[in-house]
Amino acid sequence: MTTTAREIRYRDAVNEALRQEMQRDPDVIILGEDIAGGAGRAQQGIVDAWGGPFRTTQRLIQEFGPERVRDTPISEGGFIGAAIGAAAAGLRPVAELMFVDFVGVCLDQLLNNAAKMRYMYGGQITIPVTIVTRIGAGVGSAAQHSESFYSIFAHIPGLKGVVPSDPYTAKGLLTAAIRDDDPVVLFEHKKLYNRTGPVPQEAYTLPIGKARVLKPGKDITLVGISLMTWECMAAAEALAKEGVDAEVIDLLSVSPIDYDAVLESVRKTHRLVVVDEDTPRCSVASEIISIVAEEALDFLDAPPRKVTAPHTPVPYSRPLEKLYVPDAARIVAAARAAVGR
Amino acid sequence: MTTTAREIRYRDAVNEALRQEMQRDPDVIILGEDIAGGAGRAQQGIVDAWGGPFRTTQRLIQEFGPERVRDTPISEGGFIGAAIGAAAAGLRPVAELMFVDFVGVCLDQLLNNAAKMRYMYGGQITIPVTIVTRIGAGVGSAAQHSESFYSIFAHIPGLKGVVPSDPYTAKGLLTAAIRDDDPVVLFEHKKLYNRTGPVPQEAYTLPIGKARVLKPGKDITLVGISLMTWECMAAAEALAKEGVDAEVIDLLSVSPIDYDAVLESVRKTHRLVVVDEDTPRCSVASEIISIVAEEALDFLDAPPRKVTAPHTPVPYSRPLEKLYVPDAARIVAAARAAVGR
Amino acid sequence: MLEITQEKLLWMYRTMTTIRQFEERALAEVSARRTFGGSHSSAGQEAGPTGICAHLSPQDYIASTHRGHGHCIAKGVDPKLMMAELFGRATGSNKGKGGSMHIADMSKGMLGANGVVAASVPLAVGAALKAKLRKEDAVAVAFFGDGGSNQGIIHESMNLASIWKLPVIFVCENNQYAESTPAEYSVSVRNVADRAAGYGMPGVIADGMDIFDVYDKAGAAVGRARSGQGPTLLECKTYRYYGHFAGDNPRSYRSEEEEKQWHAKDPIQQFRQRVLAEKVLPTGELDAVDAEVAALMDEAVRFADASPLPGPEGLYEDVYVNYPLEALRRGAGMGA
Amino acid sequence: MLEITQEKLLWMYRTMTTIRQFEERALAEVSARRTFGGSHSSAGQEAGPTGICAHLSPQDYIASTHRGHGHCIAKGVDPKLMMAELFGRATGSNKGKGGSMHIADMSKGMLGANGVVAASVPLAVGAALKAKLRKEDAVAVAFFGDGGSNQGIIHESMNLASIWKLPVIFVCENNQYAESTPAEYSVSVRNVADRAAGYGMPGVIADGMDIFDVYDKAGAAVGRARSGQGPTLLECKTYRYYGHFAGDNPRSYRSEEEEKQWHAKDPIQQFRQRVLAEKVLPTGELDAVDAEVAALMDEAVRFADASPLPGPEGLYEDVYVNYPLEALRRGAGMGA
Ligand SMILES: Cc1ncc(C[n+]2csc(CCOP(=O)(O)OP(=O)(O)O)c2C)c(N)n1
Ligand SMILES: Cc1ncc(C[n+]2csc(CCOP(=O)(O)OP(=O)(O)O)c2C)c(N)n1
Ligand SMILES: [Mg+2]
Ligand SMILES: [Mg+2]
Repeated sequence: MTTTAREIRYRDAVNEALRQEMQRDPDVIILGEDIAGGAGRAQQGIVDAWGGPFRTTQRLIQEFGPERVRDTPISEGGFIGAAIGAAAAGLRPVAELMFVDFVGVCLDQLLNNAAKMRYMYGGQITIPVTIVTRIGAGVGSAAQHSESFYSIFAHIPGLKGVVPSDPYTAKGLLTAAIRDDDPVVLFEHKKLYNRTGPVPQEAYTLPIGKARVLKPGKDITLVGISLMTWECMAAAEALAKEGVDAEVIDLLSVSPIDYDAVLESVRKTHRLVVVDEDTPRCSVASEIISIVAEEALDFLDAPPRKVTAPHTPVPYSRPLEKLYVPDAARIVAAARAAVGR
Repeated sequence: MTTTAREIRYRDAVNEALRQEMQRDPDVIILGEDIAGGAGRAQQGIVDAWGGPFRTTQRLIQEFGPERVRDTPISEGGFIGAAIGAAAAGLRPVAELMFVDFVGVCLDQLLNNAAKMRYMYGGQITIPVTIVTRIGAGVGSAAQHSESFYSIFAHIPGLKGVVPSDPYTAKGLLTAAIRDDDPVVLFEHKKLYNRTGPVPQEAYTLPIGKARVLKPGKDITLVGISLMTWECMAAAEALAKEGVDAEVIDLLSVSPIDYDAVLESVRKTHRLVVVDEDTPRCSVASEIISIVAEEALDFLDAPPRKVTAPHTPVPYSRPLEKLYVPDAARIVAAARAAVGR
Repeated sequence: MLEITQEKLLWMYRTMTTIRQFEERALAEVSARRTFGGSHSSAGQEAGPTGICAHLSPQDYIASTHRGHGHCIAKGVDPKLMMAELFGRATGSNKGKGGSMHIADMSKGMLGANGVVAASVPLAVGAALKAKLRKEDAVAVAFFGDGGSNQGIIHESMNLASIWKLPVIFVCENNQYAESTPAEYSVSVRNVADRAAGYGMPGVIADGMDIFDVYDKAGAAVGRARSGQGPTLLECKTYRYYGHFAGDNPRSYRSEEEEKQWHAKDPIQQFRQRVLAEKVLPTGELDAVDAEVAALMDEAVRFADASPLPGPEGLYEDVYVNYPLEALRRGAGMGA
Repeated sequence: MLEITQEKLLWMYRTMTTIRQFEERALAEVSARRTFGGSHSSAGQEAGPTGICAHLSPQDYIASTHRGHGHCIAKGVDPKLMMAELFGRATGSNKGKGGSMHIADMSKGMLGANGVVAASVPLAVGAALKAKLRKEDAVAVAFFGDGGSNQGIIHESMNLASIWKLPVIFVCENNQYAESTPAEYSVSVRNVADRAAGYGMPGVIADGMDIFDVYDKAGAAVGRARSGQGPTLLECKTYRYYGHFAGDNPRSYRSEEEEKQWHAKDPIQQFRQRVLAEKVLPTGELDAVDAEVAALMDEAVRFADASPLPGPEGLYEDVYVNYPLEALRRGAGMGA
């Protein structure tokens, strides 16, 4: 990191990436519900009433105006489709899907237009659109506001997906997403917004499709996605006390997945636990384990394991929700089983 | 099978299941675009103009009338949502999504209503809706009419999914789906409609969540899904000539997946190839391999392998489309690698 | 003069008061952190659900929104079970599995609150379809907001209900805002009701702060539906008194003056003034209802507080009617 | 008297004739199995796309449907490249990767045909948004059918274009059917154009068999859009002469008599009669165009036939701008 790094919050890192990219490139615009708020009331002195439901877009409308920071009606199919069309025509839009749970009202635009247009049209087009959305349970929002449904995006050829886990990766990956000529979906985790960390002042990008090793270790590989990375770190700490030296990989991208980083680690540690807050079937966790089984079977000294949500919707009541979300204890248990304790 | 079995086509088996269930239960209704066709023109003598885009619903309107066999506008979110609401209120509707590629216009109703209502409501409701849809490439329909996107349904807790591979399983699984009190999605493969096979005259069900062993073998397990089952059979035949005795499993359900059937086979053969026409990331193939790696690692004498579509949209031009769809040659190659030839 | 029975008038007053008190209590409990998630208050909007549900019986259906407490109460859901649900208790209407945004009670024809904007609307269409096929007398009411009116599913649902002449009443509760976004910005036409013409159905505007206006217009719409004449779009112009959710400060996007203007039309106060002026109900009786409802709220909170939280097995229950339990846990590292 | 230049009139005639001949040739080639997938013919509907695109230049945008050949040709896409695309050739407009339902040509402002009903409509809204933000003069036309008018995305798109005053022309080509389903059954109102009022935009009906009527009304709509007055909904009443797709027999859902009535209004014949009656173009010139277009079609088929099929590497090209090639093949058992 550079000398200009300061400690800021994840939500501020998102905001800063948006602001800097809008400064840099007049073709960057943002569309979404209440991203400024109080739309159309500038004459009444109302500008930026909300700054986004999680305040990630605050102050942007003051700097860039309502043409580029555009509150939308509740019409995700329409405005995400429009963002895709604008991208096809040359803009570089960022569109916000408030929660990933709502993907079903706009999936067609992502699946059949954003993801396929370049291919179907024989390469004569790029779709440099960024979709920003939110994932994560644990805040009592129940079944329709708590999903971590990135597997579907990872499944779809033509889309990319990134899952930043701290302020530094949030800014770097969002900047990369905006500058990328392909459609990229960025998943912000609700429980990370107040997490702080050092972030360089100036704009920078992190490579989409690259994981990072957060903690080296030699006994077992723990792969974390988004918030789960920190559960892996907590588990690694607990395991250290038991004499187990875990390596923690922060996946950072769900498409492309950095299989090579995982494989390299597993070839060293010979054990693997993948931690994914999404439900287990056809998940990113399943995907990673399947590739490791295909490409590094002989290196595995113990069965690889998933630690994920169960195959159920997200329950409301707190004690059930706590059982639902993977935590360090479950990771430790899986790791112990893998190392044979 | 019974003495009343006749050779009929897959499309006729679907039709027969629908007809018999509608006869049996007045609460069974069907909704979809052009499922009868020429709607509202009975006075002009026009009834059942299409009988469904693939003729699977032919003659039903004559027997059950337009109230129960309901042509719909092109409003999949609306009429599938209505089918879910009708199911919540006590009917047992079958709704047709013409091609699975269109799931993005109605996914919200499936994901947030059908799949979650029972759970969110604490069990006070059942949603006995059946969604019938179509999958499969290979007919020159290009990127938006050729997907085999069942992984998304398998991913979603609260949904079930079945993938019949011949007339017998089509009738039995559709009948089971209609009688099931949970939402079930049935995937018909376009290239199977004219396949014939013996089908009992009377109604019967096949258990949802159970695979079948189509051909026993001892050297390697080939798991097929829908049409791919027959590519597996062709591959098994070719392999037999090379002295490799393959066991072929026809998965039949993608949710629940019959892991136990696969595991039992792998514990015997020690080798596994899963063949899935869907794209590879977070696929049913990945899911199966991940569970085998978790639960039967020690039985694997060779890396398990996926044979799937590549991570690309479906191309139009025939030679490319041919490369896209998994075929016996690719399965044989994967199997050879697994058995070390 | 009001042509409504005393009994119904009392029911109206009790219902509106129960909604108001429930909403205020729920907000207080959110602040006190006794509930888990947030809560969307419908205080100020009581006349709509009450005036509409006054025409319904338990075999009629309603489908509701994220702001569903008022709909639930008006349709007869027990506030005790609702409070226990907010508290995440096993005794809640949904066994604690749903929370504020998903309260449902099938025994009351309450098809559920819904956290996805406008997503419950086609469910009402489906319930109406069932009523029509079974030749039942039932109708279905679909509630949605001004913000929800811009979702595509509304268009599809209205078109379906119209061509099939289904007994649906589409109720747009236009409370002027979707979160912080004013309807005057997001809706391309003056009144949501103006869109009804595009579906060949009547579009009616009611003063959503005046239960008698709502009651009359809803009566006509329900009558149309019951007699096989098809759907109606009824827009209730109303206002939510509090923020979008418990933590929202609405003054960031609307003025004190505007709030005052709407408060001056308070549906409960208007009701009191009218029935007192027309001398159809005495003050004493109204005050007694207030006290009765307050006691009920205390009881609801006590009940909720005393109720057990769901046990861990609840996590896996009611995902499906039948599906192997093992499959819900398998390959998820759920532990023992 | 017609106030259109001879040059434009000739362009109109050539364009309509090219569409007609292209469609008939495409159907023939499908039957001859030289193309791969099916093909949706727009024969009979030529006046709509032609009369509208007569007002557009390459920097304007159009977004099209599964029945897109006419839109493509009217917007200037080269029929040779289109034919090669139908034949799945590497020289096709889309390198053979898209086929009939996905023909696109960004150099002509043709945002693509689209196989999902109504799915391209918001793309036009987005292109118009870009034009507005960049203060370009461009407009965007969104084509959809009577069937498509019932999709939710249409509602959302119209509302967005209206509140943002975007330069969009929504064109509903009402050819009376969606596959076998009559519009009179599926659309809850007499004219799709009647829905425009619900979005605060003009709703205009044009005789889609009369290019001059379309041309006038489209001119007004394009003028409105270019001058910043926002969107218009233009409904063209028209008819498709053939089945929904190549294999469909339309007589199963419509009568011979109905077909005859529409054929009597054939847009190309009407055009000929009018320009001949008004003596603005001589027969000879029109006949010359017919011959010229026929030759062009022969050439297109020859070109397509002689063109190479895409090589296997095409499978992996243009999925992304940048993504490791290895990742497209990995874990898919794609072989060497
Ligand atoms: C599809 C979808 N998009 C966005 C949201 C987030 N959200 C919840 S409530 C709301 C505003 C709804 O406004 P309105 O329909 O007017 O209802 P009100 O809150 O005013 O009762 C929004 C945007 C959501 N729940 N669902
Ligand atoms: C979302 C979706 N649903 C269904 C289909 C299948 N389909 C293709 S064309 C068509 C009819 C379209 O009718 P209309 O919009 O009137 O256009 P037309 O074919 O008459 O030109 C249907 C149902 C589809 N492609 N997309
Ligand atoms: Mg509102
Ligand atoms: Mg049509």
